[in-house]
Parts: sequence; C-alpha cells; structure tokens
Amino acid sequence: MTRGAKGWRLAARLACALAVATLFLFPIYWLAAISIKTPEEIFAYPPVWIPSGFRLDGYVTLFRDGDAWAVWNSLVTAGISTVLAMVIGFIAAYSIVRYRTGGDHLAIWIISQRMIPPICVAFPIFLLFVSLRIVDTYTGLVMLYTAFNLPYVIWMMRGFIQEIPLELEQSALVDGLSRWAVLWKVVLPMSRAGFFATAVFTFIFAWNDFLFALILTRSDVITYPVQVTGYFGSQSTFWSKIGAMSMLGVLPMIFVVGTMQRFIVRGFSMGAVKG
Amino acid sequence: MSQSSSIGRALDEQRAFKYLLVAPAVFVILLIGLYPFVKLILTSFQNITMFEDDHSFNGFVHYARLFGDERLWESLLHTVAFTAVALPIEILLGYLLALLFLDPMPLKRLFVAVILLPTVISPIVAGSTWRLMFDHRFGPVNQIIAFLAGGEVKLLWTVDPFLVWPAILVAEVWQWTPFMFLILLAALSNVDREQLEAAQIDGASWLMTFRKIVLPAIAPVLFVAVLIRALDLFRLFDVIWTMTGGGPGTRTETISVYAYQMAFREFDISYSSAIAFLVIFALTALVIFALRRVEIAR
Amino acid sequence: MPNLQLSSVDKFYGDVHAVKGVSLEVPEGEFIVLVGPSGCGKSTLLRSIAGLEEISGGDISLGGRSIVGLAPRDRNIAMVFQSYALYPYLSVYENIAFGLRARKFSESEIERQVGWASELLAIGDFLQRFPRELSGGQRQRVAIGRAIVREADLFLLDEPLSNLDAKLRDGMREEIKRLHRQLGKTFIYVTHDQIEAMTLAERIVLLRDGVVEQEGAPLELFERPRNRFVAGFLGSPSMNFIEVEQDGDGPGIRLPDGQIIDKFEFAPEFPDGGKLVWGVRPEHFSVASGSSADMEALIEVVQPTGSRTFGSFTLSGTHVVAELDARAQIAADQKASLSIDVERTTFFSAETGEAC
Amino acid sequence: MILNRTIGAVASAAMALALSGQASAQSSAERAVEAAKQYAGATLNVFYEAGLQPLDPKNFTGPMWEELTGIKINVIEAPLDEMFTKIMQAHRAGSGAYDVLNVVPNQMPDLAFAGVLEPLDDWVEQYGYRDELATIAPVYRDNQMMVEGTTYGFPDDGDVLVLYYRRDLFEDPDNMAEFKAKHGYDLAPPKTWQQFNDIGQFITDKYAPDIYGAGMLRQPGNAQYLFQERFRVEGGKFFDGETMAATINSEAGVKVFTEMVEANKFMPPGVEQWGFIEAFNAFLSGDIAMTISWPPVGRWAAGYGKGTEALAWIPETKVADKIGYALPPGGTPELAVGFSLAVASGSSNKEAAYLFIQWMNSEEISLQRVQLPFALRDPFRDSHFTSEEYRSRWSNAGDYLDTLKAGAETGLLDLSLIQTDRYEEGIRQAISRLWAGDDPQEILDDLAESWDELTERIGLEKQKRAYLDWAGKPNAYPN
Repeated sequence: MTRGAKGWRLAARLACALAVATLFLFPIYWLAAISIKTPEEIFAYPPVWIPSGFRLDGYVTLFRDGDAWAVWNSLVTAGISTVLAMVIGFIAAYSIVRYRTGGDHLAIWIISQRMIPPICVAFPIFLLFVSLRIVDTYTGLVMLYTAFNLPYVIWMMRGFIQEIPLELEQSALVDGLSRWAVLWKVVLPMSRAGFFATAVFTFIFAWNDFLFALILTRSDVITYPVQVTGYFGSQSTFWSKIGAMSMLGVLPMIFVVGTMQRFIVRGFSMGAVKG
Repeated sequence: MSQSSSIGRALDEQRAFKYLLVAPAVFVILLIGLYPFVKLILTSFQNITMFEDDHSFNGFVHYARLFGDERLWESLLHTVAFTAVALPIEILLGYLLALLFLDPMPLKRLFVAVILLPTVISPIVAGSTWRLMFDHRFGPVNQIIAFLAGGEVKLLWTVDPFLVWPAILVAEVWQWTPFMFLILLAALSNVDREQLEAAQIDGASWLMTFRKIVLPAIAPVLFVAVLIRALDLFRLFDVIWTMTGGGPGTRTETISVYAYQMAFREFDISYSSAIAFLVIFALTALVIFALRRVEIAR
Repeated sequence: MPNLQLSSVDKFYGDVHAVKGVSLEVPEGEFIVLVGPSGCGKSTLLRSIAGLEEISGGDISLGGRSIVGLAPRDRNIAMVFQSYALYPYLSVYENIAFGLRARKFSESEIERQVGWASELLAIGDFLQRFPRELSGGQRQRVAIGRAIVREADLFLLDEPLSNLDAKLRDGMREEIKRLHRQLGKTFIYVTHDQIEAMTLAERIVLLRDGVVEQEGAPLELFERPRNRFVAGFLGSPSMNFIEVEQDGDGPGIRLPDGQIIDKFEFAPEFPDGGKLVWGVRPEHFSVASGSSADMEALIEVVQPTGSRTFGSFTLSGTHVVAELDARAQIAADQKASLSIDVERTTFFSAETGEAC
Repeated sequence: MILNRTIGAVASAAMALALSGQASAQSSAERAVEAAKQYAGATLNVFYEAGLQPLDPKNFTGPMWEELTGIKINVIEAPLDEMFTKIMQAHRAGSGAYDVLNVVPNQMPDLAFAGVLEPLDDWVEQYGYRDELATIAPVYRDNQMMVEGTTYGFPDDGDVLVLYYRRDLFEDPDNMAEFKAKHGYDLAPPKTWQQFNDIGQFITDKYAPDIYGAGMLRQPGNAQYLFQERFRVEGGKFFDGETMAATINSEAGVKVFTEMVEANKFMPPGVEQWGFIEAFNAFLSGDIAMTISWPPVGRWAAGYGKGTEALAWIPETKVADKIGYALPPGGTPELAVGFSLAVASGSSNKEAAYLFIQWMNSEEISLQRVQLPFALRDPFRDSHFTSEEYRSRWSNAGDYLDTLKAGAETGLLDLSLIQTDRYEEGIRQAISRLWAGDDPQEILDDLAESWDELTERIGLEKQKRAYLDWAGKPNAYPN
C-alpha cells in the first residue's frame, strides 16, 4: 500500500469515527441544551439547536427547592452499597475460588440470582421491607443494591482471583500472615485493577436503578431517576427540570468515563471474557 | 494433645474460615433473593387482590388464568420479538464500530469515551432524552428527517403504532451498542494476528477468514455478551416506562411493564405473582438450555 | 532443638493416597533433598511441613513439638517457591521485608535484616525496583532473600531452580549450597532433577508413589542403590540394565549376545535357572587397552561432548550407553573392545528389582 | 412578586381571623384551628401530586397552619400516575406513611372499598362543617364526596374541561361576515359539535398554517375524558343498567370516534399526540383558535401569575387579552380528574389530619388557595366564583369564573366503578387504535368485549351495584 492510500484510509476512518461519536453524543448534548434553554426556546418550533445563553435557572431551582437532595440520596445509596457489595462479594468470591466452597453449585446459584428480572420479585421485596420497617430509608436501598450487585461482584471477582498465582498466597502464609490478612494484603492488591473496575460498575448499576427506587422510596430517600420521572406532571411537564436533573445524574457518569475509562472498558470486556 | 484431634481442629478452622467468608453474601442473597422467591410462590397460590387478603390455598386458579390472558402473551411476544430485533442490530453495529477502532488512530481514547457514554447513563435519563428527541414538534429528529427528505414531516414517534417500536429501538440501540462495541473490540484485539496474516498469505477470502478465524476466536466472548444483553432486554422496563409507558394502548408493553401494572397499579398481587413465577421459570429453563448448548459445543 | 520429625505421615486427596506413611528425621542444620519423579508426593510432603496442606494422618514435629494443626505462620519456617511468588505490587525491598512486617519487626530491624540479606545475595543495587523489572536470576535471589531474612528454623525450597536456564542454574546451585553453609540452618529442598539432588544434598530422600524408596548420602544412593528404580533415577545418562544369565556353574555371566564375563570375585547368586538384571553405569565402561578387554561391542552412535565421549551399542536388543574417555579411539560401525569396572556394578532381581 | 404579596396578604388575613375568632362566633376554619392546637408539635404527612400542586401546602398553607396550630406539615409528592400506587402501597405496608391524602374522585370507590380511606362524617358533625360542605358547587358536592352514602373526601378542585377561544378572531368583522355567509349562522362559541367543526374548518381554511381552527387534547390519557363527555352528549350509555353489558360500541360511540378523527384534519399536524402542555403551549403562542382544557389554561393564557417563579417555565403568552371562555359544545363539560382531600385510615393522627383538611377546604382558606396563581387548584365553591377579588384578577376573569360556575352545574362525572382504571385503560387503548387508523366500529366492539370480560372477572353483581350507584348520581349523564 502506498503512503498516500494509507493516509486516505486513516482520514476516512477518522471521518467515520467523528460521525459516529457525534451521533452518540448528540442526544446528551440535546439534554444538556434543554437544561439551559429558556422556556421559549424549549417550546420553539422549529426547535432551537443552540441555546442563546447559559441559563442555569433549572439547576438553581433544583438546589433551591431541595430537589437536588435526590442526587445526594443516589450518591449515598450507590456509594455505600458499592462498598458493601465489594467487600462482601470479594471475600465470598475468594472463598469460592480458593476453597471451592459450595462447589459449582454455590457459584451457579449466586449468578442465577442476577438472571431474575427485578420486577418479578419487586412486590415480595416490598413486603419484606415493610416488615423490616426499611421502606424509604437509606438502609433499605443500600441493602437492596448490595444484594442485587453481589452476584455480579462475585462473578467478576471470581475471575480476577482465579488469575492470582496460588503460590503468592502460600508464600504470604508462610511469611507470617493469617488467612484473613492474606486476603487484604495479597489477594486484594493482586486483583485491585479488577476490583476497581467491578466497583465502578457496581456503582453505576446502583446509581442508575429506577424500578426499585420507585417502589421502595416515598420521599426521604428518593433517588434522582425517580425524581426525574416526577417532573412529568399531569398538567405541567417541567422540561427544564427534567433536563437539569438528568444532567445532574449524567455529569458524574461523564466524570467517571473521563477519569476511569480504562476500568470501564476492562469491566465490560472482562464481564464477558470471564463468563 | 493427640495428633488426630489437632488435624481435625485445623480442618475445622479452615472450614469455618471458608464458610465465614461466604456467609455474609449468602445471607444477603437469601434474604433479598430466596425469601421473596418463596413468598412469591406462596402468594401465587393465595388470593390477594386490592380488596381481598385471602391467604388460604387457592389452587392453580391464577396459573390457569395465565393461559387466557392475551395481554400477557402479547407482552411476552413484544419482549421476545424486540430482543430478537434489537440484539442482532446491536451486535452488527457493535462489530462494525469495533472494526473501525481496531487499528490505532489519533484521539482513539476520546472517541471511545464518547461512544461509551450512553451505556453508563441511567436508562431513565436515556428514555427521557429520546422522548424529547422524538417529540414530533419540539424534538430534533423530525427536523433532521425533514431536512434530509426535503419537506416537512409529521412523524408521531411515540404515538403511531408503527413508529413507536422503532423509536424505542433507536433509544435501546443507542444506549447498548457501545456495550457490544467494547466487548467485540476487546475480543477482536485478541484475535491472533499471525493467523490472520497466514490466512492472507494463503489467499483466503474475507468471508472465509471471518468464519474460520475471527468468529471462532470471538465466539465465546460474543456468547456471554449476547446472554447478558438478552437477559437485560428481557427485563426491559425503564426506557419504555419513560418513552411510552407501554402505550399506545398496550402496544409497547413488555413483560416487565405488564407485571408492574398488575402488581402496582391493579394490585392483583396473587396473579402478578403467578406471572412472575412463569417468567422466572421460563428464563431459567432458557438459560440452562443455552448454557448446555454451549458446553456441548465446547 | 529444632530437628524435624515426620512419623508415618499420610495424605489423601479424596481417594488418592498421595503420601503413604512417610517417616523421616531431619537433624538441625542438615541439607536434605526430596527427589523423585513428578507425582511422587515430594511437593505434598514439603507443603505439609509448611502447613499449606493438612496431613491426613501421622505427625510432624519440630523440635519435639507437634506442629500439626498450626497455621503456617506459627511454624517459623521460610519457603522459596518455584515461581518465586514475589508480590508484583511491592518493591524488592518491600518484598524482602514482607515477612518481617507481618511479624511486626521494628523498622530499624527490618532495614538491618534486608540490608544483610541483600548484601549476602548481591541484590543491593535494585532494592527499589519492582519484580517485573528484574531478570529471572535476580528474582530468584530476591525470593531467597525474602526467605532468609526471617531467621526461620527451617528452610523449604520447592524446585527453586526449575524456572532458570541451564547456565544460571549451575551458578545458583553453588550459591544455595554456600548459603546453607553460611546460615547453618536446616534446608529441605524439593526437586525432580537428580543432578540437583546429587550436588546439593547432604542426604537424599528418594520418593516414588508416596513411598520413600531409599534415603542416604548422595554417593551411597548412587553407588549402592537399593533397587532398580533408585539406580535408574540417579545418574545421567542413566544406568544400563542388561539381562544376564549364569554361565554354566562358573562365576561368569552370559550377556544377551552370548559374550561371557567372568572376572567377578564374588559371583552373584542366580535364582534357579533364572536371570538377573545387571546394572552397569555408563562410566563403568572404558576402552580396553591391550588384552584387558572384557567384551566387544559394535559401536552404533558416537556422541563426543568434549570432556567425555558417549558410545552406544546394542546387545541383542538391549540398548547400552558407555561413557568413555574423550580421546578414546572409537567410531561408528566399528568394533570396540571395552573393559568394565565390575566391582562397582550392581545386580538386581529380575522379578522384584531389588538389589542383590 | 405577586406570589409573595398574595401570601403575605392572605396570611395576615388568616391571622386576623384566628385572633378575632375567639371573640365572635367561630367559622369552621377557626374551629379546626382551635381543635388542632391540642396536637401542636405533631407532624402531618400530606400526600400531593408532584409538580406545582404541592407548592400550596409547602409554601402557603403549610407554614400558615404551623403558625396557627404548631402542627408541622410535611409534603410528600408523587406523579399523578403513581399516586394510586403509592397510596395503596402505603396502605398495604400499614406504615401510616401518609396522614392526609389527595384522592382522584373516581378512584375513591376503589380506595374506600380497599379500606384506605377514613370515613369523615363523625368529624364533620363534631366540628360543624356540614354547612360549609353544602356550599361547595353542586356537581362536586353531590358526586365527589361520598361512596355509598359515606363521606370519604372533601371535593377540593374544580377540574372541568371548558372551551377557550380567541375572541379577536371570533369578533373580527370580516370573519363574522364571511362565516355567516358560508354557514348561515353567527360566528360564536360553538354550541354543538357540528358548529365546532364548521368554525374549526373555517379558521383553518383561512389562517393555516399560522393559525388552526382548534387544537385538542388527543393523547389517549387526556383524550379519553373528551371522549367520555362527547359520548354521553351524543346520548351514549356506558353500560346496560339491567345486564351490565357494555354499550360503549353503540351508535353514539361510533359517531364520536368517527367525528374525532374527522376533526383532526383541521387541527395542526401531529395533534394526535397533544397533551395538556402541547395544547396549552399552542394556544398561548396563538397557533390555535380553540381548545378544550383544564382551567389553568384560562388563567395562565390570560397572563395571571406571570412573573411567579414557579411559573417561569411557561412561555410568554401572546394572547393575554384575546381569550374568550365558554362551555364546550353540548354544554356539559367533563369534570376530568380533580382532587378530593381525604384522611388515610392508616394515619396515626387522624383527627389532626381531618382538622387540617377541614381548614384547607373551608370557605376562607380555600378561596385564597384557588387564587394562588401556581397551585393548580381550580374554583369549586359558589363563593369562589363570585369572589370580587378573583373577578378583578384580569380583564375578563369574571367571564372565566362564570364559565367555570356553569360547568360546575352541568358538568359530567368521570366514569367511576370498581377498578375504573382498567376500564379507562380500555378507552385509552381504543383511542390509540383510532389514531392508528383502525375502524371505529371494530375498535369499540373489541372494547366492549374487553369491558364485559373485566366485569365478569370483578363480579357482575358487584360491579353493577357500583355502576348503578354512580349512574344514579345527578351528573353521571346529561339531563
């Protein structure tokens, strides 16, 4: 192939890449644009493509009215449940890998939990939460997200832990660590890249959940996706609030992708490769 | 201390340790996974509705009702058909994208990051966004089509029964193609370059190279990705909830949307439990079947 | 006094009986090598001593105190693994210090110990590097360094040299031996390589199928193997096994091709009308000078190595290798007259393989 | 700014009332306040539709009530579609999560039968509220208060779908002359659907695409109310009162369906998916000459509440002084949705909850509440319609209130049965199919069939009783 042809090929690929990226980005741009448009611009026909100014009223309203607490609630529930699920899932995965606890049955039973569509168990879970008196509490949501992310965490961490050479752990045991300490001082650092990737995803799952938040919250711990749907009123649809609240939910994800792309890519591909 | 007892103690300690490690996970999953499942089965044999709270054994009444429930079967059909359409599109587009980004290119990381974005945002936000996008009047989609078609168009994306599924499909494909893309990109990067070069030297056609080298190499990964996505698609709820709410009528009602309606709108709790059990049963059977097939193939 | 004692140690993996009642006593300071083909139970034994495997029966005691049921960390042992088992996320310094930290040594103590070990092993220059930046030999030294800083009672080495290339291995062998002398601690070394066993061991324990076939000083095993297996395992090229018959009623023996050798002072006792297996090491042959020839052989292949020359021939279907002087005048397809140092050869029962 | 001034004025007025109440004969609002003082320090959880509605208890009545009685008001919101679910969920949970409920009147039977609502009659007597209940406009009072003779909620929102039209177009001499010449009668707010079609077509022909004759609520969720109304205007009955067989597929139904599709032709493209916002926005922007919608359209389009922060999302109105108000064709507007205030049976503080709703619903307080520009509560008492204050809010506010008052006399109730939502869902589906182009007769036959199945499953006799109870109400069908 000549140098020129190669150059053209690259140019064509770049052009394609640019087009595709634009296509994927546009809806998010549109959402962002709506969040800063004036009411007239939102309901203009034909639509306004570029907002005339950077109008933050939508966001200001959210913070002033306290709606933005929903983002905080999401952060708390997703954050704590991620930590819990990672710790519990990590040690369980270790036990399953190293001691073959429960043989294949336990691992398969755990992963099969992830298969069940949430809606199927939503009502019984609601009743359970009622009897535990944890409807509309952080405890409730945290527990639920922890439980629903556990199978994923165990499945992923199982794969990462399997890769760790056994001799490394044995060496640490001989060197004077207890089994428990080996877990934290050897296994965890050895699988930290996978651990982190899994944690990022666990967080994303909890952050984005809608159905359970819809069913299991009322007012105190409403999460941001539920808050967003609340703006579709019967006689008023608050497009600018929808835009702003959605963006509050999306911005952290943009941050996550921007700073942790490596882990996300890894998490995605590992999930499938390990399977 | 006798030797055999110290051996026994050591084994006990190890056993205790390994069970201690899985105990929290098993406890949480039992509580949130198994308990509701048992409760679900029990409820499906009782008669609990909005007005009644009858916990006595009620036989298979609700299961019998499943067979005559057209809305149920339609929603199941919607779910399966949508999965069957969306999944191949996501795979194909994901594959093409993976090919595009397989070789090094300037700004590759940035491009991949941008394309990745839809997958990590909430389906609720994705649904709301596309509802805005597809608004026949205030949304940009019709404008773009009008521009391309060179005349005003009036496509009622979230109302017209013929357009509403395509609209949902676009949203779904937009959000989940990146997932396939990333997985296929990883899988393709692992295809043995030397094999490909050997095939090139041997003069193999593109199709043959794909079938004999590329496909076998990415097949295991692809299978798991498809399984994950198929299960996700099967529980499709959020995007439809925000875009159409299952409408017009029940035309975009998936099994999850229908189950929600039955449980949380009609409070036909026993019947919705029967539906849930049916779904879990069918899915389990399906997944076991799929896994068996793959094991045999391997 | 920390001498190690194994009494009838058994280990089952499910139905597999991996170690069958092995008893062994290791006095303090000895360098003992467990050797045997793969699957013989040597590694299992080593790991049982380390506490990484729980034994199924018997007892292991150290200094008279049973250590069965103790966690590895409570046994005060150090171990070097085949893959070195270095922590990739820690620097060389931290790798060596790992065990000390686990045992809560003070920072100054750690520094002193690591300094001592790194000097001993000549790895002081790359203490701040990470394992992935080191060569195989360097990693090996780090692994050893990690073991020795701990001042353990017992050093366990599990095939530590098998991942090195041949040249490095020779060098490391020597170093390990020197190290043992400097430390004066008990070393238990597992290998499948008979050369390592021969060169390193003060005592070799040769295992097969979970049973000790023979134990003793290397040369004792080499010269007086208890059975055909031991004889064949040690030495390279291995011992030739030739089926022989009694030559009439005389003290001579008849080789398969009919040649008779009769220079024995003590003729072996043949079972009635039966055969024996004659074990002749390649180096027991030499090219006969003048009339001292014991036998003739038609040389088929000649392999000079520079220091020695191997000549192989066949005696009615039995393949025999002779290790001859490098300057021996032999050539392929030519007859050679060979003499045999018969006093060093061994006879084995054809039925049981036991030495007679 | 208007908002702040309003709140200030009302609050001080209420305080004055509360103070003076000790001397003179007490009003029912004052009685409620007096009695509620014993619960000072308690907190009431008040359940509201998310959006603008809860701004009332949050910013207005809540703070005022706390000041008067020491009882805190905690507002919990949910979107309209989720309200029923949330109320039922809380009831199932037995958690007493809500004390005060906003209930959509046609869901009241379901909620009452499910045991969610507390009967109010004893308290009504105890706290002397019977008289003031009587002054609620008749349709609401007679239809949205009781289930099988027991009071479960206080009608609190005069939701009625009336006609808004562009006076400037209707009173334009050229238009008047042309129209008269063409159709032989005067251009005026339509009294029949035929007239509506004539006018709509006329304006579309003349002004489109700048202005269309009409733009209606066509999203199935909204359009079903207009269908229910028109169906009954045309003489349709939902069921046969004897057999409980669905008669939705009668001639009247087919006629209405056919004409609805026909009428879309002179409306703006895409009208099929118009909901409240789209129609409202189009009317505000001057794109349509007529629309039928909920009362806030009439206020907001006139510019009432402009500058209120809560209404900042509304685009600038271009038709402020050009709006006319009239009853829709047929003269019997749909009393779509609406809200009644109720007390949750699971509440741990029922009496305080009751006192709060009596106070909110009382003459004095409710008059101020329906004038809150943002809160979406529409006039529902005689005194609201005649309030001089309200009538002076904008140039023809009087016409607006008169129209609503007229609607509150002749308006038609939403169909209300056991599990009404399932029946309504049928209508919504039918309308979707209608826009999809299916044959009206076929659609309605299917609808009737599905209704019959539904009735069968719920229990024919049980449902018949509920239907007859509803159909026996004065405003179930036009007189």
